[in-house]
Amino acid sequence: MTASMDAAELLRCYEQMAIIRGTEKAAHDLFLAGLVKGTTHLAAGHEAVAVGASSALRPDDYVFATYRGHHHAMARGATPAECLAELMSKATGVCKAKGGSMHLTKASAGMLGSYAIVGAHLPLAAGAAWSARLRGTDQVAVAFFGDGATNIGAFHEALNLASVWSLPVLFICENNLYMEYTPIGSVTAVEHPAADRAAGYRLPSEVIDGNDVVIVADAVGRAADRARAGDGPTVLEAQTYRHFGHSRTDPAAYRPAEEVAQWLARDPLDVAAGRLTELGVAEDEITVAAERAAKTVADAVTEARAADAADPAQAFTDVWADGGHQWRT
Amino acid sequence: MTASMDAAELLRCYEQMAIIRGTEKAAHDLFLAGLVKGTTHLAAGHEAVAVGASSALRPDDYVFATYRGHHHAMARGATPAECLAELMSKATGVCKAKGGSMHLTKASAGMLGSYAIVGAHLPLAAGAAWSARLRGTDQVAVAFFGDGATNIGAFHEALNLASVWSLPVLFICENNLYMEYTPIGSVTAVEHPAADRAAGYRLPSEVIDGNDVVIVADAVGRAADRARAGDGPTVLEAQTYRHFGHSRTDPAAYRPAEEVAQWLARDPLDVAAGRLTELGVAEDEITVAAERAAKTVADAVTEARAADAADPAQAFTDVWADGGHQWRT
Amino acid sequence: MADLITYREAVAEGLSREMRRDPAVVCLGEDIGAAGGVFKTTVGLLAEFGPDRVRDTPISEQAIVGMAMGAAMTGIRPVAEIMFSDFLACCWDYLANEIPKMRYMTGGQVTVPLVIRTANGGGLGFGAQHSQATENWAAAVPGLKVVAPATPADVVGLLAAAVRSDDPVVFFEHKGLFASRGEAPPAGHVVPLGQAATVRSGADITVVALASTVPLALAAADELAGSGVQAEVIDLRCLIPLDMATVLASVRRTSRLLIVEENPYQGGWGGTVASIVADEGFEFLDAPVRRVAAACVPLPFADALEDEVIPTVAKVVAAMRSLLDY
Amino acid sequence: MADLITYREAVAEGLSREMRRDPAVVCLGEDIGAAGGVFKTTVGLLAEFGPDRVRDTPISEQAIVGMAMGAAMTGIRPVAEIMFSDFLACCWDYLANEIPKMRYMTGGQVTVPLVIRTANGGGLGFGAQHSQATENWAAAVPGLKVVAPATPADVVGLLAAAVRSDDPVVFFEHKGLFASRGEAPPAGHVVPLGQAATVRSGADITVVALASTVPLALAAADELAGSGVQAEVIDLRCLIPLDMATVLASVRRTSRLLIVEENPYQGGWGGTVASIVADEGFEFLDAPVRRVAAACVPLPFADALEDEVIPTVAKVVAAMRSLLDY
Ligand SMILES: Cc1ncc(C[n+]2csc(CCOP(=O)(O)OP(=O)(O)O)c2C)c(N)n1
Ligand SMILES: Cc1ncc(C[n+]2csc(CCOP(=O)(O)OP(=O)(O)O)c2C)c(N)n1
Ligand SMILES: [Mg+2]
Ligand SMILES: [Mg+2]
Repeated sequence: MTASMDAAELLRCYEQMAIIRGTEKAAHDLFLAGLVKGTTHLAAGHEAVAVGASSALRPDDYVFATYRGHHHAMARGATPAECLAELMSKATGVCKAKGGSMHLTKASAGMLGSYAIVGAHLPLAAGAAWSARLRGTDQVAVAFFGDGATNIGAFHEALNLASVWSLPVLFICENNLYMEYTPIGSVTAVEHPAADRAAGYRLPSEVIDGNDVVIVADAVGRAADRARAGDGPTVLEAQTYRHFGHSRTDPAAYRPAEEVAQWLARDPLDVAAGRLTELGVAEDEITVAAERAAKTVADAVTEARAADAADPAQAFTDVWADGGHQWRT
Repeated sequence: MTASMDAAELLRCYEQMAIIRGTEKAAHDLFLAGLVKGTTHLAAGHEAVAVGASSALRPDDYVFATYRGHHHAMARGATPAECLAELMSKATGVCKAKGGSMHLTKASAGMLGSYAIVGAHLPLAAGAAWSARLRGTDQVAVAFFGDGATNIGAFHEALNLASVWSLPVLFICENNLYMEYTPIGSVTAVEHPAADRAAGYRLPSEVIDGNDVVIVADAVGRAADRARAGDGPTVLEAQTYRHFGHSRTDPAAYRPAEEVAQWLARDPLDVAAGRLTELGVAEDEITVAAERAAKTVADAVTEARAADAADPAQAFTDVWADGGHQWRT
Repeated sequence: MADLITYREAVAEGLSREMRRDPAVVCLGEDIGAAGGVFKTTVGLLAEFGPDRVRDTPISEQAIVGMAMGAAMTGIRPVAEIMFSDFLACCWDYLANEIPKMRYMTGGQVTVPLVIRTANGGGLGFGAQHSQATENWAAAVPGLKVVAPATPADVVGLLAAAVRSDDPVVFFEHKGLFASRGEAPPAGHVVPLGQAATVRSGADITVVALASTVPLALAAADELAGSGVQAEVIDLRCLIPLDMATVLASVRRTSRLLIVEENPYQGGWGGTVASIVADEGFEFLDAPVRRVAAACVPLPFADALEDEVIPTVAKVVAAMRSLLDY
Repeated sequence: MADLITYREAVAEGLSREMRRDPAVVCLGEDIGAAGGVFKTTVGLLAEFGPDRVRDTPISEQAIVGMAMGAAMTGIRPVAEIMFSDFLACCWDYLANEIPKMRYMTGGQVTVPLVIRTANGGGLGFGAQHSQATENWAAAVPGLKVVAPATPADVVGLLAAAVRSDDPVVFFEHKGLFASRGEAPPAGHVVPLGQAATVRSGADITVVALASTVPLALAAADELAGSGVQAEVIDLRCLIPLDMATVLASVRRTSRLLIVEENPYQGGWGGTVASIVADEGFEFLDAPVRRVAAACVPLPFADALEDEVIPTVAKVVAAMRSLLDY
């Protein structure tokens, strides 16, 4: 059983969340400035899920995320600069500008990808957990996914097989009440799309406050301990909310104003700040952390802007393990 | 609520089951005689599920079955002769010898197909139920599937959507304890692969004796009444057993002898005969029904043997609704 | 001249015309109702036809297409939307094994009159899992009809034919064309499936194109017209049925063939067209049959890289020149 | 002469050789353990390597292939079995969108060294959903290597290369060849991916074949040898990498090309081969490029009907004659 985090760790998490928030804000501004192309799915509002989980996981554990994955990439160690560079199609992008916002990956930090086909990565996380077992390590694998992913076939197949093989994998649903523009409640037979399905796979589950980084860290810590102990998978349903629309083109007009207001009032950064104060951390310590975060983001923007554009020749590398793309003689 | 069947209906069901049993026995013999090609999946032992369900359903209801579907085709009205002719590649086959054993279909009787991709037909049944709703009829659709189908994605997607739209569809699992050669218990997280999943879709479920035609008819009748009343889908798990291997090439050596013996002792034909006796039906009435069934099968074999072989030109018909196969000019 | 509508508007227009005409036509898919579709191609349908005929679904591609099939087998004419054509892979069993085979396997007992609409193709910087041109996947499956319109009028006319078809149709709407404008088609406009359109006449070279590559081919033809080359541009409109009669008749006149497709060269639809011409049109040819196709790599995110991979006017012009200089 | 083994036995032999060599190689699939596989291609593996390395799965094709991918990304070399190649459609998202794109999308951060084995093809009367030749599906996806052996020795040698490859490989085992016999390969036998085999030399016509069509092409060549025709038969062995150098060099000598494939003509792999030859080999050709492919219909159950649809020796002989008489 992992102990609840101390003030120092909580302050680190607060700063990490502020960095993620600031980096996404910068990405949004760069998009408006025409410097970010394609589409982006901001995780603003979800930061506590990623930072809390990473705080409870080990560096050698594996994380699999969705196209809404900026927070997971950075929480696991991708730098704001290499993430922004990716979105800006720069040569220094974390994926060489070949993946983009929807596919941020930092394999060296165990962040094994952001997947843009809903639900597809749940079996992958189970497979990574199986691999850990086969290699005799006690690593765990974690799949983060949205509420909408709970109604697709891959979810069902992954949870059943992970349970039968008792794999060290965590299935963590970031339930933000909506799919793209449609409420999850209108297309799902049960109230808690992930947690209420767990029993069908004989798996334990918990519905938790996804906006409280400490609650997330504790729940993930417990689940990871179970997994490492050989007790199999856990389903966690973290209740959270996205501060913006589904993607950059979405004003999110379909969300009732009171609902939005109520959730903005539970901003994970404010919740963490409140906890810090409770723990006796001085107001200015928190301010200093926020300022450090702002500086980190500002430096990242400068670095990403200064980086070279991706070389078009890169379009023809990395198809095969030999680095090339030759498919015929 | 459908009333439990009377002696006359039970006797009809008994005879129907005997016809199915005899027709499959004949198919097996014809296979050994080299007159049936490809593969066959005998339903021997499952007859009560098909005949009981058909007894409770209406002629205008829809049934979707699997590659193990001889019993459903005949229970819905496909004649033994046209089924045997199909297996024997005759022109008079119920699918013109283009489908074969795995795809027996009798659309005119609401038997909308036998599907050989595990689980694929569950969404189809939901769609037929949706269609009935859209057309303002009170038809119900039924998907029969095996225990193994409960671990594939299409099962999950179909049950969730059918529940959310409260469709008039029945999901009936024929749990015969095995997939091909592997016990379902070894690859499924819950004890009852279908019934124990129902709650995850907020659906009612029942585990029933699939070898007792009366119990099946009553359960299906109740579920159909609910569906027609607009109360949505029901999951039924009928416990049964196949008397032979998975398919013609399988001696089923993986099944413990005691298990086989115990189930053979609960042959659905014997169970029905016992009930008939309880209802005061005379022994010779039952014998006469059995003899009629044997005669029906013998005539069917004669008819199928006498039929012309399928015309090779038929390979190029029925691709398109216009009857042809032209894909280019 | 007639008023203009966008390709995007044409989809909603085509759908509503058919839904007004036939009450058996219903739509289902993700976010197609209140949201009007993520590409705004179903705007107005919920308001006009109501929630029974315009249904939002969960993220369940197999259930969407599988339910459409079951409904189509029992008297309904469903139009199912799969948001991005890449996601056809999530319900491929239905497109490859169920829908196209049902009629044949049952000896003609059952028909499956449905349409699967999907947003196809690249050029928007959506990355490897949201940018593929997958019409070749469907064109490789006997039993499916495959449509890919290039203009708003064709969207309406081909959608009408697709919805009225008793055969299953996969209808590819190109993401890169949604914002393009064209003449609004008259009432009752129907374009029969399987008839290519010769959108530019010329005697020097035949350029066969589809959907997004039609404007590329036309731009390239215009560019070469400057140097006195008269190129004939054929918009196939459909891959199945495939109008080879129009292609072969054109090559007979021009003796030169360039195929421009967004599919990767490996397994792209151009291979089937090229092989038919290399067989049945062999004697017409005065030059090699050439294909401008996507490079055989996944689609990269950065637009500078994506341009390297997908067909461009410059690549088409260069290929045309190489054949003309042959 | 060396002892003979069946193609079926060669699969188990090839797998066990690699599992002995490298402890990171594991197998998963339906009924592959105690049952030894429904085609008996994994007989003996469970006994030798135990349940941790030879795992039976539920009927969950997406989980089978998806877990193999996750394991391959983290230090394991999984060999996943998809029982019939038709069922690849049930996990197509993994083959089309995940496995082949992961390395590219991440800028080379991740490799996916896995093998997906599957029983492919028709001729056994299994009907429309269990008889398809689907190697063209995989060959249309950049990022996958595609192998389809024709002999027991190639099964062992190509499986060794596939398992050792750091790239994902789809390995098509032909159902119609399982019972065929051939020489047992020596220890350490490895056949590099992407090298076609010229299995019969001749100067009059080039016949390109793969897997089940190799014996058809050889039989047809023998038949025509009677009338003095010397046909060259090339077994491609792999579709990706595609050994066009061998094909083009042969056509340069023979000036005639026939392609024999089990895929339907629409979208079959032969279209890609034909289009390359019609472009780069145009000057070599003295006759049309022709393809003997499966008819564009689903596969019927009755064998008399199935023979009408798939390639046969008679069809190959007739096509060869038509090109030789040209
Ligand atoms: C298989 C598949 N279907 C549809 C989509 C399109 N799509 C992208 S995100 C999304 C909504 C996902 O909602 P949810 O799982 O709740 O995640 P969230 O976006 O709320 O984080 C949809 C439908 C997709 N990417 N993949
Ligand atoms: C998607 C898919 N995977 C695998 C198969 C091969 N297969 C055919 S029957 C079968 C076992 C099915 O078991 P179950 O659902 O219990 O039905 P039963 O055969 O026992 O009636 C399998 C694995 C298939 N047909 N479809
Ligand atoms: Mg959500
Ligand atoms: Mg079973």
